[in-house]
Amino acid sequence: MVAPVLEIRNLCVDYRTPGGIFRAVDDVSFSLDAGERFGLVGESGSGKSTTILALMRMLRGGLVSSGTMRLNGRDLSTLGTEEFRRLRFADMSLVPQGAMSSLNPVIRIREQIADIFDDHGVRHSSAERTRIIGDLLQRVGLAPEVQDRFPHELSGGMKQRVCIAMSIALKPSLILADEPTSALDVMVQKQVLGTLGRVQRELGAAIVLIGHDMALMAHFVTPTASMYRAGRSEFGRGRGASATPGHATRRSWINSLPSFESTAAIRRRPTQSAGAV
Amino acid sequence: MAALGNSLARLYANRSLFAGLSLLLLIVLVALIGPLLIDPALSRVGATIPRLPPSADHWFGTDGQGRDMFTTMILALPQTLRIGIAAGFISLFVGVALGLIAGFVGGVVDTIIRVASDVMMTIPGIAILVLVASYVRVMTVDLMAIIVASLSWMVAARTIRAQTLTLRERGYVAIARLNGTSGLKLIFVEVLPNLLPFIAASFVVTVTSAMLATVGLEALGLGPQNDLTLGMSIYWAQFYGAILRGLWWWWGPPIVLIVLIFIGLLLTSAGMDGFVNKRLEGN
Amino acid sequence: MAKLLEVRDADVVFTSGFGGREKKRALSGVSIAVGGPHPAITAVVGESGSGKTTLIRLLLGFQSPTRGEVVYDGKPMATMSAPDRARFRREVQAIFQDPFDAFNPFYRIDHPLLAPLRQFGLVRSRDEAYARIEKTLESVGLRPDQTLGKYPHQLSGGQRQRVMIARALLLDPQIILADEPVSMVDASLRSTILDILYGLNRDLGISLIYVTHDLTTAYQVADSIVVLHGGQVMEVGETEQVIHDPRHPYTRALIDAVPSPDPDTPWNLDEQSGVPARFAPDEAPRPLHRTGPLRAVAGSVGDPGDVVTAAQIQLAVSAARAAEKPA
Amino acid sequence: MYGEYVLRRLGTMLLVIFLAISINFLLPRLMPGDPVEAQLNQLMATGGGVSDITAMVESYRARFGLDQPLLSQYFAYWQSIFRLDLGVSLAAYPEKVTDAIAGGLPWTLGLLGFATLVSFLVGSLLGGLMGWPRTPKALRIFGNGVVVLSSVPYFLVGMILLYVFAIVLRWFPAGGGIPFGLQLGFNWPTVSAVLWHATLPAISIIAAEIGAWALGMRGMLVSVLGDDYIALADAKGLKPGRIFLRYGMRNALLPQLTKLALALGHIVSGAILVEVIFSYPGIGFRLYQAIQSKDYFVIQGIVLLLSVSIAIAMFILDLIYPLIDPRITAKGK
Repeated sequence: MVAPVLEIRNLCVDYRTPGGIFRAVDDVSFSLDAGERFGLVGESGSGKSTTILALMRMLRGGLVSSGTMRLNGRDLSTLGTEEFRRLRFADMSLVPQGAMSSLNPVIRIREQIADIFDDHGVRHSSAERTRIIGDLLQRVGLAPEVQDRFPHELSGGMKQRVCIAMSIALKPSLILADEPTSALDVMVQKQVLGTLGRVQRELGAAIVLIGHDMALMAHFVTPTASMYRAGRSEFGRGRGASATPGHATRRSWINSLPSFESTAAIRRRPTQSAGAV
Repeated sequence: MAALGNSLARLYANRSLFAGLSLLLLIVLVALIGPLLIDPALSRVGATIPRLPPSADHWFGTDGQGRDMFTTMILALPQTLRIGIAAGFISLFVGVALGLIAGFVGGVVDTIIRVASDVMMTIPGIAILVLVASYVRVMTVDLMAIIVASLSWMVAARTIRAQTLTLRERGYVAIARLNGTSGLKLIFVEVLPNLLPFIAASFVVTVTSAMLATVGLEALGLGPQNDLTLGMSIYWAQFYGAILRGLWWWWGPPIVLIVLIFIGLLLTSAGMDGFVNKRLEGN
Repeated sequence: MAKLLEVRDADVVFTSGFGGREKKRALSGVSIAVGGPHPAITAVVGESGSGKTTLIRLLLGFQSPTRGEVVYDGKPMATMSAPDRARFRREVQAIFQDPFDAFNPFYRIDHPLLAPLRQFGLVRSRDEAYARIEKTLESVGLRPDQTLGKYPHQLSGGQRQRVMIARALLLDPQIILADEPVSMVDASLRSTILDILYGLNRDLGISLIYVTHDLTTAYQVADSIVVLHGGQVMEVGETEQVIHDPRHPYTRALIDAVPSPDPDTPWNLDEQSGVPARFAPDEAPRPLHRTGPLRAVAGSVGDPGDVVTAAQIQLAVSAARAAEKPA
Repeated sequence: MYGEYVLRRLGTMLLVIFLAISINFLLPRLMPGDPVEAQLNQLMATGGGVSDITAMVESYRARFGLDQPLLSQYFAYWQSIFRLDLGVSLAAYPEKVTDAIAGGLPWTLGLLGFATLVSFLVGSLLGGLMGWPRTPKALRIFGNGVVVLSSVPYFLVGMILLYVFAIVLRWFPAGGGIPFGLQLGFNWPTVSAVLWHATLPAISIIAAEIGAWALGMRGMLVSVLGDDYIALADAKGLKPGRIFLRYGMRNALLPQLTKLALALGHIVSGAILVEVIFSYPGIGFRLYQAIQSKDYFVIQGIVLLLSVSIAIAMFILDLIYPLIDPRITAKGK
């Protein structure tokens, strides 16, 4: 049985704050096979992004206090800095949330994609490189000529597509998408998410999608994968991404969400008698 | 207020700011207390035997004109500080006022102030100061402060204008307008308190550039002729070839004092940048 | 007779660049109304850059239109006398989007609560002021002892948003303009705050303009919906009709872009064409044609009814709803 | 779009030059009691070392045309500017001001240009390294030392260097530009002599200015490293060197260039004083001499030349800026 693409066991991440240790991720475990789509849902500050940062070893100030993370069977904690650097975007890539500000504003799109190849030892002739980058952009619904443009000349949706193109440049086996569409307009959101889904399926990679819009997630995640509901209390210390074993009962929980069909619309309630204040 | 309490704690944490402020405090104390402890007569020309190296009774030796260097330094320090700080306050006041007006009034007024400050920045201050100073027959400490101030207001104006433009768009300013506040009250109650760290930072930068210009002018001999300042003592040392004749104690002490002042100012402004940026990230 | 605040056929054009050559049309030919005899809630829905925030600034008097006018209680804003302007300032209040930007970090949150009471002379003493403040804080679900005396950074986003609502209520306003009041608040709190806003209309008879990019929340609270795109009104009408029977292609695309939380209803995510359909707003604004007693759509769809303004449809909807609700 | 940007920057430059010339014209006339006249009378009274005093007074009268209304004097002044006739030197009559200045120009340009370039580039790189987390601690301490040193004003550094290296150690000449009686020519003796004399002044400018650039750059890089595109570059598994140079420094350099443009006035001021300390034959020293001898036309000429050259230098920097930051021409700065 081939090892799962990603296997996280009892992951805990702590932050040292003036008010003592803050446990951002509290005993999270889940695993993913190739091609699987996994949704990580929760409100802001619920630790869902921290899990991804811990995976990519980009925790600023945080510390993985316990738990193991295995990518394609390899325990990530055993890798040295240089080894881990080579693994980034080759085996595991990231689609950032703030696409608007995630591209280097002073160099062309072409150079930012070429960097990935160069620093992972992938050599091309310049003509070949142009063709490869052109294909990559076309796969995410952008014209090949976009590679000669600067980031400020592209719309929010186009910038996010460039980030998706980057994330599949080295054909990784796992894509981490940290709220890739929350900064975009509603209409563009659907197109970009659709592109991400299509590209991930063509690549056969596993994908972890982080988000707080549960309705959006429900449509993206394949029925088999389960969803973690990351709790966050209003005051005081936030609880980490609590581990919900097996499948959350999606039906009951979804009904509580505002939507056009649900009858829980506030407006429908009979008008109370006046004079509340 | 709690805000002041925790900022003092952060002050201590910001080592360079703490070091800078304590150095400046020490210098100001020396400038205030020093003159009370020495006999000013010793600083008059011919009061002592000239060109004596540092010794027991003349700690800093004597200069070529027979003045006791230690006494001269103690009297010169407050004068130089006075010019620098007076020029600092004048140009800060002008700069903040223009910055606020440009930031809030906007339109043509803003363009005029912005272009004026940019143009004045390009003209080499020392050249204009030289021109003006060479016309003035009798240069006094206060007149020098005004002349120097006329060319160091631009820094404050630019910083405060930039900050006012951003603060003006903040939500709480709009809320204040909804609460019925308007005009000057809006500026002084809502915007000014948040400008304080930037005003403090600009003050340090302005005093530094004013001091630099003052000492520069004095080194060219354009400082106050009959007042004793650190810059002028360097000029007289250089004028009488003290450097070539190796009388290091004539130009050494003023240089050391000036260097200490500037190091204090630099540490404070570097510390303040950290403090100001933190506030930017803070809210 | 509750007062009416109207924007009449307004254009807002921002000029910038060298010699003012670059022109950006934020709003063109927009007529919106709020208040009037039957207090109601109108949702103005639009994506970023649709001109919805500019519309709020017009209604608040923070921005004057390049063409057209803003009228309150029959008096044009531009030529309003000082007392009328003071009364306008008190009766038309607003709530903003960013809870972290709406409070001056230098002061405790008591400052923006005391200021309106003092500025409009609504209280004679400090105790009377605090009494009113505490009552209003409670009405928005906040406990005064856990809120007053604190600095903004000591309160959560949700708390701050409710303090902002309380501030508006202190002036007994007739109209509240809410600019994306829940978009930066956690989902769990969103419905609580929407509940409060709806309560203001239902219980206190306050009329609201609720500006949002999120159609589902608009559906939750609004009586009528105005769809704004590129500074022009695409469609306006009673909420149920607009949501379940959208006429304008842009409205249809907006509704289609919202995923129904029930995964079984199809959302055809995977058949997405690469490039999204572009709805470039045409240069000259297309007039609104009435397609039903409580509906109007921009441009001729089928046989165009008579030309009408969004304001007229809004008022028609609020009148119709008033007829339904028991007096 | 680039055309419009160039036009606007050209306009600013011309405005600065216009204002500099106007200030230069107005300043002497605003002064209470025209010191030029006082100076001349004093010279006439003592029949000072100038041979034909009356001729000079006439040239002075014609020069200013005192009786004419201010406006026509202003136009006369502008005409003389275009004819590059900045008047006549009082101290070294009949030498024209332009000749007096021309002599010093190459020296100052060489010294100033070289010192500013070196201190800007080395200072910025040092500052960047001080802000980069992976830099070894020793370099950071060295950097902080340089920054503290830079707080000392130019000419004081000059004085100290002069005393230590010229007087005590005698490694360098105590002043001047070239040894007396040396044939100027493009041969090694001249060049080596020039370099030898220019070393101490250059070092004092660099020592005083390098810290300011380092401090500025460190602050900029630290703030740039907080941006999202650095996080993504890190996530992309790029080599640290590339992140530092192409993502960090490239973006942090932009505000430094703006600061360079704004600091030109201050740098020139410092250079003038250094020339005075080392009696280096540039226009700074020439200005100092003009002050000593109250040679007003030469003073005005030099001040005007400095302002105009700085305005031109700023214009050149403005042209370079959009090549580094493509966003500039997009929305027009």
